[in-house]
Amino acid sequence: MKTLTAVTAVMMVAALYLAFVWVPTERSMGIVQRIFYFHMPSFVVAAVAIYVGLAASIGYLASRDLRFDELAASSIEVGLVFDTVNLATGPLWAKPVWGIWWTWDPRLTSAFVLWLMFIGYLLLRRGMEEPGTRAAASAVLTVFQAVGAVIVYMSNRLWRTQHPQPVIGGGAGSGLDREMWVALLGCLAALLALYICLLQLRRRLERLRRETDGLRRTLYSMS
Amino acid sequence: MEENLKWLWYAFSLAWVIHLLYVASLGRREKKLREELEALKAMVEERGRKQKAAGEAGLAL
Amino acid sequence: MSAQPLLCARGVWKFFGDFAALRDIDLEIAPEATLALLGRNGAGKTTLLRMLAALSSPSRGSITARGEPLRSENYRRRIGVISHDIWIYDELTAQENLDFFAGLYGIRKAAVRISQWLEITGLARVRHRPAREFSRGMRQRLAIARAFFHEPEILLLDEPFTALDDQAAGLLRGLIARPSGQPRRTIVLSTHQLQEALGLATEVAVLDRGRVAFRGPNTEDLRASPGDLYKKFSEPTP
Amino acid sequence: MGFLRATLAIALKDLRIERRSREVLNVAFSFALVVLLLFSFTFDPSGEETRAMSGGLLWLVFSFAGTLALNRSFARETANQCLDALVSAPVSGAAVFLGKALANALLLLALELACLPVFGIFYNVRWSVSFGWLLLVMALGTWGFTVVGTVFSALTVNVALREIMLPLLVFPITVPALMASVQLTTVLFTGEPIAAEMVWLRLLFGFDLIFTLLGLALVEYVLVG
Repeated sequence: MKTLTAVTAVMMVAALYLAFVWVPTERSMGIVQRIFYFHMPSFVVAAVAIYVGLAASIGYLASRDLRFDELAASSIEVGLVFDTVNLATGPLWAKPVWGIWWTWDPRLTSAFVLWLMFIGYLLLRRGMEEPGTRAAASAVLTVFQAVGAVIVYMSNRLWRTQHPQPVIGGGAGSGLDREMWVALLGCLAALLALYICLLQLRRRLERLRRETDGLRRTLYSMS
Repeated sequence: MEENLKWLWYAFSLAWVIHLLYVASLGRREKKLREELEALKAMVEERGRKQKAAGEAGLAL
Repeated sequence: MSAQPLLCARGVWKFFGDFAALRDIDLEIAPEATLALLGRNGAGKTTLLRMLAALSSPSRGSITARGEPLRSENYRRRIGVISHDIWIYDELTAQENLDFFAGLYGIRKAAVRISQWLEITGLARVRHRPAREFSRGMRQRLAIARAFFHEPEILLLDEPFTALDDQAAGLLRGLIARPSGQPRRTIVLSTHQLQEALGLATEVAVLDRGRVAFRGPNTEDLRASPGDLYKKFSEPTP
Repeated sequence: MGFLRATLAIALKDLRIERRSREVLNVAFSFALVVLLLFSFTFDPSGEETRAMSGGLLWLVFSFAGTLALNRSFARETANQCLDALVSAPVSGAAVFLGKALANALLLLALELACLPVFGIFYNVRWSVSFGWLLLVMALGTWGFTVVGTVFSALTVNVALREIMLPLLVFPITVPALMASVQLTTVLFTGEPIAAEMVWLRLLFGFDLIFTLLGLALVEYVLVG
């Protein structure tokens, strides 16, 4: 855990250097374009977090081993944090460049729907007491949501192609220079390391919660 | 240019604030759970000792 | 045991999170036996009965009925359950409740059987009234009819007598005892009343904190000095 | 064969209980009227743009009223722990789920059909022009919404604050089905050719198929502890 934290810290510093010093400023959007280097990777990490959550959920349903549930819940909660960063930094980029905070473009809409799904998942878990039923219910929910997220994105694209909107970040992924790619991938690697760090912390918390819950049940059974 | 730098600064600090808040909340929740765990451990132990004592008394009778 | 066991639990554990409600249960139940599960509150009786009723599955180990898993529809067709709750729809009439369950159990010529059981439970007169209007005793008798009308081979009764009024309790006792000559059912019932268990059961098992603390036939010796048995589950084992 | 029989038995049972108690239809219909009233304040109901928004309005009413019905679906089974009776009976969890989804969908369709004329009168929408297509869209849209809602109703049956939790979970994931239904309904109301919108019908159909299959495959995990 200590080495992991140290490695993450070094990677974060390197990523900061890449994104703020090393990579040349983009010409048309100016310096604010540098938001991109942690805005976009945050979303990628959130997506990774969901699919880790999905895999762990399927693992739970197949094995009924609560360690999978631990991983799924942790990954999805950490994913929510990254998705929040993505959603919060988006408008701060859109405002100076396009003059608006938000537009219902397919990517933004999908990211927002995804965020609501994360919230729903965590609230459902909060509302349930018994670890086994909670794990089963949230695993099934995850499968539904992971499939749903894909369909949401597809349908949003369909919707917006019919209702033209100002295009946000249309060329963001397309016309990247080599240096930009390096900076982007560097930042992504750093954020992935951060994800793993946070995931470990969150799993420790979940294990602690399980232990507490078990002890409480033991106590009740003794009375 | 100056104007734009402001937005970059906002976005960057917001990202960090969100992460730091999350880590803080993890720490807080963990502390609370550890306290609860210690309390529960103590209670279970005490309950166990009482029951044991009661059991021995029962046998003596 | 001479007969091939009907129900067979092997190394069964049930966890609620980290808490083990059942620990390494090995239990065989012979056909036509009446097994009384004894134990204090929280000993795991209800957890075990819910598993036998196919409502939950073991976390570890296995329970089978003549080699079949308990979630098989064939097994579920052969069980009748009376739990703490009556499992009756208040908005439906007595007749409709039984009709509905007859549909689920795939019973042919259900009408005759349903009429029989409404007679037995004394509900024939009110068969077309919704269960909501029934008194507590009537609802319990309807629950008994629901548990019995498909002629289950195995009966699972969770604290059956605690909530019943006298009439319903008498009815249930009669049904459990069954006149000689008819094939006997296999019965598993949980209770925390020792005398009641010894009066009905052919076999006794005591659960203590999720473990089987005692298991044996209900013999003269046991009935003569039930105090030993009582100690096994009323007093904590260190 | 046993599967279909059990599915039907459960659907009929739910509909019969609803016919007795009217706990869903009365409340949901009144609620739909209230929502229709509230919408009249948000824009000019007589304006030309009403047509362009009509599909969206209608489906908002449907889905708000629909969550009321879905909430009751499994909550109805908790009264005397009847859900245990269903799980313990020799029927698969998938049959329980399908039967309940069927009952919910029929209930919602009835509600929607009752809302249509009222909607037509209040907002001056000609809904009967291509009624056949409209019925198809309503059936597909309602099924998509219901099938997800029924699984989630089972998920949240023992959750504190179930009534609030259910819409929170159902709405984000059913966005595609609602979007497609809104698009198709608007087109039908404005009298444009539906041929250009076939892609939405395909999306709706795909949505229904995928989530019906997922529900059938996964509901057993939810029901058996």
